[in-house]
Amino acid sequence: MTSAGHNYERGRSLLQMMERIRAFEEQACLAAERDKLVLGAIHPSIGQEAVAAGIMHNLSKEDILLSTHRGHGHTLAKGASSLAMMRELLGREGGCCGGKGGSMHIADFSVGMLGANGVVGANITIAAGAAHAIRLLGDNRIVVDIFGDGAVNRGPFLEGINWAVVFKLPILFVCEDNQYSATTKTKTMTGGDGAAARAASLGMRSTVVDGNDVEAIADTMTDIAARLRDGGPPEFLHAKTYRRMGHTSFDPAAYRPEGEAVEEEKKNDPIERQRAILRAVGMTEDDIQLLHQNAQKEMIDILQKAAGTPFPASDTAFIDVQDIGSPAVEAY
Amino acid sequence: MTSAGHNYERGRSLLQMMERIRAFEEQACLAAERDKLVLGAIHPSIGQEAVAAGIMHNLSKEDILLSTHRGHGHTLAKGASSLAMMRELLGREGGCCGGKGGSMHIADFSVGMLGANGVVGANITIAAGAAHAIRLLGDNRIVVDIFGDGAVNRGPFLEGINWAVVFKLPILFVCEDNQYSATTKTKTMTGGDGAAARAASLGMRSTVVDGNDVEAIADTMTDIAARLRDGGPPEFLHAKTYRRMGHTSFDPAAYRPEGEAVEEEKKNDPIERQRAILRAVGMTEDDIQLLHQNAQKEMIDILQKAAGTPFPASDTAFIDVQDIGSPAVEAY
Amino acid sequence: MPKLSYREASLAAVQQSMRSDPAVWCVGEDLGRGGVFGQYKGLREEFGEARISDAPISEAAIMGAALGAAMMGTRPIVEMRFSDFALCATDELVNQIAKARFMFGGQSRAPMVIRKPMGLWRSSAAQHSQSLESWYAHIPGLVVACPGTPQDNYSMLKAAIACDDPVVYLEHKGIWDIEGDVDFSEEFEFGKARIRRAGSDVTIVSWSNTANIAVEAADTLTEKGVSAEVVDLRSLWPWDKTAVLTSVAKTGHLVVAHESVAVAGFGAEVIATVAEKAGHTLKGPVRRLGAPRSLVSYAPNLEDQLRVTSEMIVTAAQDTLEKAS
Amino acid sequence: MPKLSYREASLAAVQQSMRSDPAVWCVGEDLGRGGVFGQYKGLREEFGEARISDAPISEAAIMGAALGAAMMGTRPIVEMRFSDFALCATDELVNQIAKARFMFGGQSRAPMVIRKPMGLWRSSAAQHSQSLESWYAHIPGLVVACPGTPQDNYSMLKAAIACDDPVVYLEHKGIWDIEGDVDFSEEFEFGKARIRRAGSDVTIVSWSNTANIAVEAADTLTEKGVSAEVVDLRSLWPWDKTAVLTSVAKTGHLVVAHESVAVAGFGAEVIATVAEKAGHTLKGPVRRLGAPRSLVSYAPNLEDQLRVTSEMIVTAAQDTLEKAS
Ligand SMILES: Cc1ncc(C[n+]2csc(CCOP(=O)(O)OP(=O)(O)O)c2C)c(N)n1
Ligand SMILES: Cc1ncc(C[n+]2csc(CCOP(=O)(O)OP(=O)(O)O)c2C)c(N)n1
Ligand SMILES: [Mg+2]
Ligand SMILES: [Mg+2]
Repeated sequence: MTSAGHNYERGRSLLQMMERIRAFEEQACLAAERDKLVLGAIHPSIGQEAVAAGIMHNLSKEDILLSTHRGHGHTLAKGASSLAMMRELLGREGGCCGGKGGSMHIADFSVGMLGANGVVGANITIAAGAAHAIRLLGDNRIVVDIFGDGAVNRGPFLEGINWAVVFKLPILFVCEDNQYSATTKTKTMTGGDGAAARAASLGMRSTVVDGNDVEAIADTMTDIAARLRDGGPPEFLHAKTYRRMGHTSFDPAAYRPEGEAVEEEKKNDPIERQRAILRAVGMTEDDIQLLHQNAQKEMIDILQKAAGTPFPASDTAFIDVQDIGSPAVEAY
Repeated sequence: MTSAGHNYERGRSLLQMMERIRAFEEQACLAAERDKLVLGAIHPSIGQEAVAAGIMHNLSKEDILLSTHRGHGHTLAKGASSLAMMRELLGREGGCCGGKGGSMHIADFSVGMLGANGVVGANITIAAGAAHAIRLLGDNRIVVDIFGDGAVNRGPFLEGINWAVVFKLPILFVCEDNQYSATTKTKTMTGGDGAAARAASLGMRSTVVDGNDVEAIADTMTDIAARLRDGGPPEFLHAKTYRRMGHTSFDPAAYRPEGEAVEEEKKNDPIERQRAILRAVGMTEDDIQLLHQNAQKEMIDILQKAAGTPFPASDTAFIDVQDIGSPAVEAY
Repeated sequence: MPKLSYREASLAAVQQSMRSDPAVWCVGEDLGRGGVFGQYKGLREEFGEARISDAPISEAAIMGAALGAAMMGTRPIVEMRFSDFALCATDELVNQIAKARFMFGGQSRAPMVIRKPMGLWRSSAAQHSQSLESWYAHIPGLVVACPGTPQDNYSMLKAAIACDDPVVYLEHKGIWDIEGDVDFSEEFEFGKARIRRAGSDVTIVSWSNTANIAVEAADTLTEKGVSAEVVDLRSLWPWDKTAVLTSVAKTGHLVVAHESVAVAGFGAEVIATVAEKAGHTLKGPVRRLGAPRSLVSYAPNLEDQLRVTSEMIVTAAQDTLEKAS
Repeated sequence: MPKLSYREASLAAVQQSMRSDPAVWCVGEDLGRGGVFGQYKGLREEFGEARISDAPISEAAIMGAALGAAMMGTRPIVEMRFSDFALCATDELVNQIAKARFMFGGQSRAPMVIRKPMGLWRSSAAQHSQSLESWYAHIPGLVVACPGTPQDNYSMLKAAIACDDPVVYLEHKGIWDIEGDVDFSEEFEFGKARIRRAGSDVTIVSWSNTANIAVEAADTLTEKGVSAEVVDLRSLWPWDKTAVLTSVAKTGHLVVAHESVAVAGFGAEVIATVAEKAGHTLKGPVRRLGAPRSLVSYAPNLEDQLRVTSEMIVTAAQDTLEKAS
């Protein structure tokens, strides 16, 4: 991206969002390890923030997003409240899912975020269905569905993408490829040329983008979103990035080749790369630091607030299961 | 196929097998409709016999085959007894599955036929596992797995084919494409370029063959089988043919475009096409008729025998469920 | 009051619901040609391709997509063809649909009907004959319906479509052709059993097609001077404990009969509940009839060995009465 | 006698079985790095990549491929990671594996162990906490095992690997770290319960981790002067009716406790069986403890509301004793 065509405001706001995501997850990891406040597993997306920031920049709150177990960044970028999210990670009252879902099921329907998912690949068919509803209802929202590189080996990948093609649905599928599936190098368990090739074989226009280049992602997404809003067929985006931490915040990731993560951080940290781009077009070091510090402050703050929030009222354990035959009425 | 390179003996034997399959299924349909002896559904493969005959010609009894609900032809061509098969269709003693499976679960392990399957696409992962065992055991058998065009929209298609590629298994997947999935034109529900393109995207060498040309299929299969026996990677074969009857023997297939089936029969009947090839290289009308009549006679005969066979002994209903906790010992 | 088949009754329910609520739509394989049992016949012509939608052979996608569409405010009716094939979409049903509302703290709902024809059906063998209603009764978040008559297949399906919770709707594929009077004004309330025969000597609890067989048994018992009450539960979650306990309080004798495997079947739940709440009031041993824990064969004589027959129900009722203490 | 954790006991069972039978191999995601709970640690080093095989995230393929490989004479151990993910392979397990032998008239066998860690585990929420043992008990063709102690996780896993039927092997993921003496010479026979505490006043039937909680409850009851017998069923199919009926014949009081949802849970099967065969011998009402028909929350205080605790078991036992007739 040359400075000639560069949109400074957008660039700055992309950086800001990445800073917020990074800071949120750093605090979440501290809450888990230092404070022992997060009891379940959390899956940080540190190093992958460009995908969330770049894609969501082109969506409105009315558009729909579905995500995976590693969905904090996507959710924040879609506009969810960082405080409600942190409360959810801590299982507290006022958490965006009332403390019932936790990190793996984070969702905020008020901003069109229809849920992270604890089952790899399961969001693909659900997202296709959300887009199917948009076709039936006849409005012009679009759907973005994000999943990892490991999900391309699950059946629903084929079924959901074929579905979207057959019914010509307004949806973008994004493979956020961080190269690992838990402790396994995904490549070793994946036949052929991977995500984009598979999607193309199912009849989908597929684009490959540098997943650590937030400007490139935002540009690509601008075009894709326009095509989808114009009634174009569903599309696929493969964004290659790198999982800098372990699979969960508890995982030291000792199985990775020595130095791989350090090397990646040095070369490909999306925040540093975006800072460099912005510096080149005149952003000051002060402004860069300001974004960083604001993000830090926001997230330290919300962690403190969340930690001070009570657990959910006990009787919520039995509501929102179902109306007919509710356990609040008869447990059994 | 020119007469120059033509292997007459092979050509004749391919025709003979197709005649036997056709005759078997004609009798099976009569048994169902005329005689009301077949109570469950049967799925005839009339018009598709070239696939079974052409592929199985290159396999020995030690090689492994898995098939679908439309598997009579494959099973017969793999070497199963026509009488045991007909008994199975009639649910009689001495049926190849003891009368427990019927048409949709026909199997003959003694000739390497590990079962038809009532669930579309389910055989794909099972077949991959059979090939996986061959790798573990270290022998040089090969596996052929056949499924329909509708199965390419099921998740196990992706999972099973990826599996075979990742573990480099000695298996050929065959999509026997008869253009219909029950009452639905498969194309209308299938994104992209279909079976072969999908398999290729998963890293598999994919070949397309005229599914009504038994000689071409046998030739292609000769090459594939040689590569697999040499330790080559798994392969895919897409054979396009046509389902001449309804989905089941009960289905009049009124949903098809007027004249389509008649037209296909005229142009593409695999038996007529093979007769023409053989005539051109000198097969006499008498010999052609002899193959036909022998096949007819065999199958009329076995239907009569099967119809005269008693139903299975009642107490077999509770055996072969499981050893530990068998219902023969305690029903509940 | 029209006389309709079980199939036609379901057709009427879907048709009426689709006319009155534009959010309702149907999706499944071969629906455009009327569905595999003809239970959607004519609907494509009235409602068009988008609302009577074909589907690829992709059970997981059918189920998953229906959830996405339900969370967006539409009301899908999902057709699984044979309940056995729904097993290809178990994650979607159990981990996704049943949990979508709760997991997200009540932000979403999944109003949908999952139609899964179940049961024995002329030599269909082990992969096309299962009845797994007890599985779904075990899963929080799901409502479970098992209609046994044309009237119920009308009223219950209408109620299921109107319900804001996901309903697993298990029609019995052996009885598409049975006929009966259908009163379009009769409304169904989940958790309300129907007393198919009133009686005072013995309570027979059943559902789905076995309730019809239980009615036959009750008629035979009447001839033998025994007054049997047949309680057709109709919905298994919620289920009508009150009707069962009231009947048992009257008769003191309980027989539970269902087509599915007895072991860990829903009959065990009924008996366990009665044992917990009213065990001391029983005058004879409870009797449970269900399939042996064996698989369904293709050969008709083997298949028949798994059936619960009217004779078996009669014998069980007589047996508990004879052992009255 | 070594003191081993539940995890180590399972490791020893697999290791010993793989040493003595070259047909045994393991397949699942991340196995090469020891598996998600470390229960395969070190096995890759000893047995190599082919026998400790990684897998793509393809549960359906893992399960289906294991069946194909089992029919060919190998003996796969399938790792499903969390029992919840096994729902992605339900067709493969229920329609294929459980039926492969019967459907083909006994031509094939499917000797395999399907390991599915189940149960509540520190704020894992609704998609990572389920216990569905009653589902598998309902499916003909499957053997179902629920070990609750290190000793049983050794002996039962060895027996499962040696078994010629497919075994659904449900370890409890909350107790990988509990320790106990393990006698390598102790052999397990399917369908044989273990009397974890002998007693004469009340029978407590349980399995999996809840059996451990029941033992605690029995200890508390002892302090209160009540002699409770704890019957740990260990395998749910086949299950030890004799042990339960014998104990109930002695005590006249029955409490059944399990972690899974009570409605249509296996506890109902135990109670129904006792009611059918020995209902008249009961001296007090049966008591059933299981999770309410609700979903598992992430917040620990909400999650806890679904737990069956030792206090609840004590109360239930006292309750049935108080109501003795
Ligand atoms: C169906 C299923 N199988 C296995 C798991 C366990 N699991 C959770 S995350 C994960 C790795 C996923 O890899 P990928 O899709 O690349 O996403 P990433 O974690 O890298 O973001 C696995 C195997 C699961 N949650 N769901
Ligand atoms: C998972 C599953 N879904 C649906 C069905 C019902 N069904 C049986 S055969 C069939 C059509 C299959 O089409 P195709 O794969 O092309 O095979 P063909 O019948 O044409 O040989 C369908 C939908 C099934 N048996 N299994
Ligand atoms: Mg990844
Ligand atoms: Mg076809």
